[in-house]
Amino acid sequence: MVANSPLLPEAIQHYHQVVEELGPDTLKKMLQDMHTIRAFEERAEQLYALGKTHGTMHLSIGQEGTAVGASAALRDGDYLLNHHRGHGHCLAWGSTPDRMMAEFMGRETGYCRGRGGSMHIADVEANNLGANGIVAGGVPIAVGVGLSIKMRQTDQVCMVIFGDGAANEGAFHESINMAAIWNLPVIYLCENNGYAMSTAVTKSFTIENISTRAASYNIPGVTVDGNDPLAVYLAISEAAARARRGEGPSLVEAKTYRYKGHSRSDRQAYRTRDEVNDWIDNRDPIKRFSTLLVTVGLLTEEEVAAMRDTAATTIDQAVEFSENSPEPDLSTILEGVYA
Amino acid sequence: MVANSPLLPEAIQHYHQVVEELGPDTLKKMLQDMHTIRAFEERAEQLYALGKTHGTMHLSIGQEGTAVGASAALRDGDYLLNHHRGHGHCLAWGSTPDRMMAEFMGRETGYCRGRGGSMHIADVEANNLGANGIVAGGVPIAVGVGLSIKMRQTDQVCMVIFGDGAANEGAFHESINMAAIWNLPVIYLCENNGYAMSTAVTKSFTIENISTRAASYNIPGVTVDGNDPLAVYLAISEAAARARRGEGPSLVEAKTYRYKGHSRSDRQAYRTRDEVNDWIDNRDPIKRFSTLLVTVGLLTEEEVAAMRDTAATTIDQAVEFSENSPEPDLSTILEGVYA
Amino acid sequence: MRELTYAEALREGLRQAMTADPSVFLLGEDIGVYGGAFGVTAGLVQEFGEQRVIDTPISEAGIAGACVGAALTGMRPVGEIQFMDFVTLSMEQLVLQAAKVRFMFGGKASVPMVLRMPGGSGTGAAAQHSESLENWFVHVPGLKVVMPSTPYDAKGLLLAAIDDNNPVIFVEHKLLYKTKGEVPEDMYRVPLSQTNIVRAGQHVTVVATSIMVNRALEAAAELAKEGIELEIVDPRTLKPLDDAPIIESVKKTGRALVVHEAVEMGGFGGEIVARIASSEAFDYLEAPIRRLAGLDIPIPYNRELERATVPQAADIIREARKLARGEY
Amino acid sequence: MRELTYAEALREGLRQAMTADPSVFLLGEDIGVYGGAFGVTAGLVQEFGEQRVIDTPISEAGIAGACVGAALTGMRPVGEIQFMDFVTLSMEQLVLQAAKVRFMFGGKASVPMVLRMPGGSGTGAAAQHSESLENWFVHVPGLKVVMPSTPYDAKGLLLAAIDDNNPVIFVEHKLLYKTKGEVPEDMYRVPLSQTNIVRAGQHVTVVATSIMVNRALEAAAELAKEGIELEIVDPRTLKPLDDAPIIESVKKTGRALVVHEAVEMGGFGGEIVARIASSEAFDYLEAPIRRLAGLDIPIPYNRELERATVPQAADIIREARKLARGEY
Ligand SMILES: Cc1ncc(C[n+]2csc(CCOP(=O)(O)OP(=O)(O)O)c2C)c(N)n1
Ligand SMILES: Cc1ncc(C[n+]2csc(CCOP(=O)(O)OP(=O)(O)O)c2C)c(N)n1
Ligand SMILES: [Mg+2]
Ligand SMILES: [Mg+2]
Repeated sequence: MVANSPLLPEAIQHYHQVVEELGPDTLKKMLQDMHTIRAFEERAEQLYALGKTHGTMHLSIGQEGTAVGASAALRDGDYLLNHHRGHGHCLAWGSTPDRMMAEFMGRETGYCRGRGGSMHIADVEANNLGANGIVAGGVPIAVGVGLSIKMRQTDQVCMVIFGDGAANEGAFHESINMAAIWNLPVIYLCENNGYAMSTAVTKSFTIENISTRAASYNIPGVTVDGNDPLAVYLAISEAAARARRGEGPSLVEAKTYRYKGHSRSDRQAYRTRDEVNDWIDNRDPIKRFSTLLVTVGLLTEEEVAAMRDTAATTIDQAVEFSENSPEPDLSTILEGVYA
Repeated sequence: MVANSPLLPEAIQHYHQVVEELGPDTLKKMLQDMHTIRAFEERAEQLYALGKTHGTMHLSIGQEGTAVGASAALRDGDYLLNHHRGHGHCLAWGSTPDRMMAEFMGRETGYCRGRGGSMHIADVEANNLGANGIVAGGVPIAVGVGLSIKMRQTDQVCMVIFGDGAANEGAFHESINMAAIWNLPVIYLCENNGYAMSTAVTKSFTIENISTRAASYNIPGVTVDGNDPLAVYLAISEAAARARRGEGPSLVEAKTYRYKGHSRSDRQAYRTRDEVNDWIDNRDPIKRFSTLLVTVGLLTEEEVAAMRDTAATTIDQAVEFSENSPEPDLSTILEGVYA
Repeated sequence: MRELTYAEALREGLRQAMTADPSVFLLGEDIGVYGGAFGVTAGLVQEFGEQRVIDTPISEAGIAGACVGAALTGMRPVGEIQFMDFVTLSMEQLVLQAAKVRFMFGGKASVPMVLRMPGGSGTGAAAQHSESLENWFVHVPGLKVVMPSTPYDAKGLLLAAIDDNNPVIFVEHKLLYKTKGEVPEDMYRVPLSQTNIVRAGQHVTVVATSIMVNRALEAAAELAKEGIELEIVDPRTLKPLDDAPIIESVKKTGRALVVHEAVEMGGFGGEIVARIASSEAFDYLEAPIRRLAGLDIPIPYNRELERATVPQAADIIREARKLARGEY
Repeated sequence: MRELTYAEALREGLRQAMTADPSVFLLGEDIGVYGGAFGVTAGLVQEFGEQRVIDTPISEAGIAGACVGAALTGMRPVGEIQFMDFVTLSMEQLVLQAAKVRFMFGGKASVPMVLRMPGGSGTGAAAQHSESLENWFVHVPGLKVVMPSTPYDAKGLLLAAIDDNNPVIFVEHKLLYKTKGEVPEDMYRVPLSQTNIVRAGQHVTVVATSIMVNRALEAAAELAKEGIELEIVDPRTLKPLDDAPIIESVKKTGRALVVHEAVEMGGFGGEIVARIASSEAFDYLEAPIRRLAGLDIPIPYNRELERATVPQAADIIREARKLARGEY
């Protein structure tokens, strides 16, 4: 498996840039996390098919590189706001698959006591302020988090992750402008997977790179390969350093691709099977990162395979945990509305 | 008066560019309109002070150059959407001072039967789809007008005028993007007068020119001297030609300045008297345009003075018309809500 | 007669309107090749082309604005908001522009637009995809608000809404899309502002909207076995409201239960109660007027909690029975 | 006791809250050196600096979002929406984020923010600057809605709202800003959700909000001359609503008139009527429950039309008299 995935020269270069900073353990953990994310989502899809959950879900299979690269660049205490396609971001941020799966299955032990579901997983204790069911819903909130950091004079940063589609909501524009004029420590990470539901970016933008829009706010804007976790790591690190120096926000665009349909019921008539296969075969972030870590001698092929198994076990346990967890008690239905 | 206003070399150059196209009569009419606009607004201010109107008003004194320059570039049948500081745009578009003043004074003979007032003057028959009390309120509407033109396959264009402040509303962003992806015949004219109420553009933008934002939509963006009606004319003409060719929208920024407070009750603590005087003394659009037309020999100083008198007379008549007009009949209060 | 689903009935209405009138066109997110999040517009882009079935960017304010502008200049746009919740992003254009333009311009312009949107819970989509916000629009002069409960009404009201020269907020319900009913093939209209007596009965008047009409019918079938006959009244158009049949019904039954899915507090039910309580029906009332509506909580994800948040047939049975038996 | 205007009372409340708690800060359009469109924040930027009295760009969604984010992370923002109408641009952040975050996160976060906004007509600002939209928020679980009618309540409720750990929509009224009343200097609170009996009387219960409380008091003074005594009840907090005193009052008087400025249809009055009509007060009613509220039209510009659109003291007198005399 590892063998047939092309290794980009940039990947090696990025590796040499980061290896000192991150160290082998973190690099390995990033790959492990990518496996865990994929396993989580593949299982989520199965559970859905088996009728074990209701509602909807948005799978980020194929986008794991962005999630782990971005999280690796930030620290404990930093804030995360993410979006509907957020399982990967949450797992990379350190949420446990148990409580995430329990949430997905609507259990009392879930992160949101079964009230939120897939689209609203939050881990407030870890400063993960939640996925969001509203496209660009978290983007204006980032301004407030940034303001709060600035007023409390900490060196935290806030990363807000959203899709390409979100960059056409007015809120995107208002938010970045406010962060720019007030120099807030906010990182805008646009995970451009080529489509907003059925709408290709080529149909909803007249620009090649969404990061171009940074110029409207006179902030740095960069586009990176979202399937190269180290490229994402480097871009977010730079944005974070800038933010911590009090120099304000940045816009990072990570180009990636989702393999699955938009949500549970998507016939995918808007793209070809070939296009999807091309990404799966030639640009898969897990394959690529595995190839890299094997090539540089950090892992053996066997160790990579073991990671996949570990991920599977972790998710088995998460499902077991969830299935053994109680549903919320009907008598608690009114709880949690007001503080 | 004409003498002490500096004549910019660009003005002469613009004059030579346009004189063939516009002809002397139109050029004279533009200056006459500028006088009429100023007279209208000075009278409006007086009437307000005398308690003859209620509500609020937003005077565009100092910004007349943009209004007449922009209108001169368009044709009968084109559409206008404008904003709260819109008296000048309406007059330049051909609305009669009578019915405008009557609207301002809440009379049945006003353009909106006294229901709309200063902020909502519309002249639907002339395809002036109205001023707007909401900052950027007309901006998304322009998308629909553009779509409609495209679907009806006419060669109309739609010009939407808004302030610098409006360019920070999300609607601005959504609208231009939509017009860009669909190649709609819309001209976005941002009348940047340096302030949104009390907020200087330097405090609410991190960019020098708002036209920079055109790059986010891959459309042309230009900044012109809004106090040079011919500069505005040229920019809007180009945008209109492009739109009529089916090449889509443009963003034109006209830099200008308002002499009066934002609305009726503004202490103007946010700017200095010197700054205001500098604009009045050195960059007044009426003085400048007068100097130009006198310099090129199109008008004499006496003729310029006569224009001012004509404007005063026109406005006297408009006030008389309005004062002799009935107020709406209370029994008609429920009219006009539903079609 | 031929049966169609509610979604098919809507689609047929759209198709007929577009065929009959070239100024009718559709726009919204993923309404083209995707066919809309609930499949309502499936196939229409193939039939009418991308010029008349327009996929938009994710820009709800822009969608609303595009409708307003097109409607002001000779077109009859039918916009779609993918989930009613997202209309929170269109409120300025709908409330301050679409609804007011005509009045503010002294009656000299009109805004013949329809904005379709699915409301309601029951699909596990949780708090941000399950709202029932119709009463916000009922509160706005200049808008019309339509909320069909059957495939027949869905098509007929949609065609009437498209004909109408005013901005119409057209509220569908996710759980109704797959329900079936008889739908004529011709291009019939169900006139706006015509309240419908869905079922006659003498004991309790149940005023219900949207999916609650179905649940009220279920309840009625049950209660009939106990000898309690519900009269079920569906306003169909919430604004402007045809309240006379409601008042008449309450005069007959002396008892009223108002049922909707939206949160009770501040909801449309209050309007209905107030109309009854200030009308001549007041003197005929034999019991307090009751409301049965959504709990005052966001819609929870968990299936059981979600169900318990909004009225079900069993709740209607319980409440109507109490009213009929004089237990209030 | 010392008298302050409603605007001054609000300003004093803001000042005291900011002095007492460094996590309280203000943001909004032109609230700094301009002092706010109605002068409420005048002088505060000089006192607390631009870091705590923040002028924003014209980005109402951004303002609301900034409040939500700051509130989620340890601050207590007090935002200002310059005119209530513009909150149409903030609805997504208020309704889908601020109101729901806590519930959606299983009770694990809180959003202690206040959003101040002036509603109401009477200044000739026409249809887009005169709305009374409070019932929209009443309809949203997770929000609180406060609407003071006096300087005393304005300050006390504002301080209570700032203390509260939930998002509070704080609705002021343009015409009230210059009204005067006694206001203690200390940092007192008027607890949220505590309905106030403003005037006792035995003939008709008038439930009134915001400026309508003043007009009801005028009406009461007139009617007292005729021997008709109004009991005036001001909910002050519309959500969560303390309805017990309203029910009690109607049990006493047997007659209820609900008065607000907002458009009648779909308005808060319906909620009050429904609470009364389904309560034990029902059995005490001697007349239909009446509403008196805004006409179902946008607010017109012309002064006389504008006045005629919303209830005035004379209208309250007329309606209350009819009720008292059994003319309904
Ligand atoms: C305001 C809003 N509009 C529309 C939707 C429906 N919707 C959910 S996700 C989505 C596509 C989002 O695309 P993008 O931002 O690119 O994220 P992706 O799904 O590709 O990760 C849409 C249209 C929504 N949830 N919120
Ligand atoms: C949505 C909205 N927000 C705020 C206001 C209040 N307001 C009216 S005009 C104005 C300033 C607008 O500035 P700009 O767009 O630069 O136009 P200018 O007044 O300078 O011509 C503000 C804040 C409004 N009318 N609408
Ligand atoms: Mg995408
Ligand atoms: Mg300006």
